[in-house]
Amino acid sequence: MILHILNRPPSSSLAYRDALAAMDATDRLLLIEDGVLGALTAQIRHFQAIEGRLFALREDLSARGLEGQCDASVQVIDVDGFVTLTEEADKTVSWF
Amino acid sequence: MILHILNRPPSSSLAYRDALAAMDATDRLLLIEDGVLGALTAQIRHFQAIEGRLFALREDLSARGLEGQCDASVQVIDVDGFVTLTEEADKTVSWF
Amino acid sequence: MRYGLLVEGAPYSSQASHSALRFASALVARGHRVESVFFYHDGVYNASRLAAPPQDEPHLYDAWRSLSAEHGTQLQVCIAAALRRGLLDAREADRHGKTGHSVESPFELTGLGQLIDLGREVDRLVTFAP
Amino acid sequence: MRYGLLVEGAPYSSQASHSALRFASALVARGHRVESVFFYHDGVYNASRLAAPPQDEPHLYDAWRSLSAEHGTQLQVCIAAALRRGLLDAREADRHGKTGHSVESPFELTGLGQLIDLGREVDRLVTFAP
Amino acid sequence: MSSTVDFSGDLLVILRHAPHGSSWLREGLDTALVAAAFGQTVSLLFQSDGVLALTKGQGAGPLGQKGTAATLDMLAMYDIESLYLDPEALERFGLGEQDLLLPAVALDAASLPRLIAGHRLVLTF
Amino acid sequence: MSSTVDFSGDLLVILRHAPHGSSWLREGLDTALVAAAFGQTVSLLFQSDGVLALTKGQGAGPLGQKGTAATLDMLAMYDIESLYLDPEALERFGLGEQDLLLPAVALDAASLPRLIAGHRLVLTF
Repeated sequence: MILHILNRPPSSSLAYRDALAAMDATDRLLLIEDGVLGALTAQIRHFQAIEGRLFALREDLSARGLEGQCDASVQVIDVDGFVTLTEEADKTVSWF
Repeated sequence: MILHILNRPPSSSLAYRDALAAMDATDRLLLIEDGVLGALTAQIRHFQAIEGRLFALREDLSARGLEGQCDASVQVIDVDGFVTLTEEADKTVSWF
Repeated sequence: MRYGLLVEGAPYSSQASHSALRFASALVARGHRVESVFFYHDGVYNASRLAAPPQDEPHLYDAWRSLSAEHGTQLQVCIAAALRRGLLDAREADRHGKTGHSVESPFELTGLGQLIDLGREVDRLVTFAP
Repeated sequence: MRYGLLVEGAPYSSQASHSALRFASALVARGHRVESVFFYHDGVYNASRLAAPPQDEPHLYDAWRSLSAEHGTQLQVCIAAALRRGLLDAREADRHGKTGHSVESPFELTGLGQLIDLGREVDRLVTFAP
Repeated sequence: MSSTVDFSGDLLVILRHAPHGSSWLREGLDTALVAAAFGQTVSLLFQSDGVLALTKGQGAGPLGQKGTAATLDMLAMYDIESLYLDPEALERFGLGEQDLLLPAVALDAASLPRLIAGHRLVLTF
Repeated sequence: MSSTVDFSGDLLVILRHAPHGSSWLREGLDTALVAAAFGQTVSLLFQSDGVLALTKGQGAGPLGQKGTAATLDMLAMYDIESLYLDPEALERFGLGEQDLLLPAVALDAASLPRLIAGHRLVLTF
C-alpha cells in the first residue's frame, strides 16, 4: 500500500486527477492543507473512485472551520493518524 | 476595455474560469508564461466564449516550442504588443 | 504613460520576475516611464543582495539594479512581507538584533501604503504573480 | 523507524513548513527518528537566519533549530537551489565576494546527492510541497 | 443583483485563496486594510476558494498560526463595507449564508464585470 | 503496455510542470541526474503539463533563460533510459510522438500504479 498525499483542492487545481491516476486499488489518499477542501460533501464526488481509502487531516479541517462539512465517507485523522498511515504504507508520494 | 492577464494553463489550473467570469463582452485576455499552453488548438475550447479577444505572448510560445501548435484564432503578439494592449486598456487584472 | 509593476513571484522559482523585467524594458523602449516596482509576497526575495545565480543564467538582482540606475525606477519592498522572509536592510537588522543584512539600496523596505500610492499615481499597474 | 523529510515550500508563503514541523514532532513523539530535513526549491528559504517574523506567529527558523538541537535532525539545504536564491553560508559568501551570509549551523549547504543518500537510508521520505 | 447597486470605488481586492494554506489571503486583506487607512474606498470580492475566508468556526493552526478570521472583524472598523462573493463558489462547497461570519452580497454573472469596471485599481490575491 | 516490461528501479521522478514557467522541471531533472550519478537506477515519468518538457523546438527565454531541453540530451549520458509519459496528457495538447525530442513509453492506466510501486522512492516535481 502506498500513501498518496494531496495538498491542493479539486475546486481550483487538477492535481487530484494525477494523484488518482497513480493509485492502485489498495492505495490510500490523505488530504492535507488546502487539500482538505476536497473532503467536503459538496466536493466528494471527485474522489468517489477511492471511497473508503480517503483520509483528511483533522487539524487542517478544523483550522478552516470545516470539520462539520466533511463528508461521512472520509476518515478524519489527527497528526498521529498521519504518522500511522506512513508507517503502514510502503512509501509516500506527494501531489501538489 | 480591461486587459486580463493569465499565466496558468487550463490543463492543470482552474484559474481561467475565474478570469473568464470577470470579463465583459469587450475585455481582452492575454496568455503569458505557462498560460500560453491554453492557446494550443487542442486546448482552445476553454476560451471559445472570448473568441477574437484572446492573445498569447509569442516569446512564451516559442521558448516552449509551441508557436506551430497555437490555434489560428489566437492573436499572437510580441512584448511590444503586450505594451500596446496595456496602453489600450483602462487597466489590467492578473489571474494566477 | 506612467507605469507601476507589482512583482509577487520569487526569482528563479517562477517566471514572474523575468516577465516583469522583460515588460519593463519594453515599456521604457517605448518611451513610457516605470515609476516603481513594488515587491510583495514571494516577490520580496528579488531584493536579496546575496543572490549568486549560475553565470549562464540571467542575474535578476543585477537586472533590477540596472533598471533602477538607468531609468530611475524605484524598487520598493513590502517590509511586512520582507521581515518574516529574512529580507532586512541594515536598519532593520539592527532593530531585530541580527548581524548582517540582505537588502540595500536601490531596494528599499517600505510599507504597503506605498503600493496604494503607486496605484493612485500611475496610469497602469501591472501585476506579475508566480 | 527512520524518516527523512523533503521541504519545498517557502516559510510563511505556504503551509508546507508548518506541516513538516508538525509532522516531525508527531514522529519523534511516537519514537521515530527524523534523520534529516532536506530543503529544496523554495524550501531553502527556511534556512535564512535573518528571518524576523511577527511575535504572534510561529517562528519557523527557531522551530527548525529546536528540532535539530533536541532530536539530532540534520538540516540540509540544496546548495544549487540556495545560492541562486541568496542563501549563502560564510564560506559561499566569501567565494562569491559577498559580505555577510544568511545561512549558518545547524543548517548546512549540501549537494542534491545528500537527498539521494537520505532517500536510500531512511525507511520513509515524506515530501511537503507548497 | 439590482442594477441600482453602486459598484464604484478606488480599489477592488479579489480574494481567491483559502485561509491557512498560503499567505495570499492574509496579504490581500492587509492590502485592503492599508488602502482603507490611506483613505481609499475599498471593496472585497471573495471568489473561488477565497469564499472559505468567510466561514464560521475558523481557528488557529496547530503551530499557533493565526489565520485570517480575526482580520475580518477589522474590516468594519476600517469602513470596508462593500463585500461581495461569488455564489457559485459558495455552492461549490455546499455553504450558504448561514455559514458565513459576515454578510456579503452574492454577485450574479453580469455584475462581476461591472464590479471590476467600477474600480480604478483591481488587485487579485 | 506489455506486462513483461520491467518497472523496477531505485528512483522514479515524476515531472508534472511545463518548462520555463517555474523551476520545478529543472529541479526534477537535476534530481534525476544526480541520483543517476550516485549509481541509482532512475526512471522518469512525464505527466500532466510535464509532457511539454519533451517537445521539439524549445529555446531560451527572452532574457536568456536556458530552459531544460539541453538537459534532456544528458539523460542518456547518465544512463537514464527508462522514460515514460502519460498519453492522455500528450493528447490533451494535441501532440504526438513525432513532436517529441526523445522517445518515451506511453503508459496505459493500469501501468502507472505499477510503475510507482516498482520504485523504492518516488519524487514529484
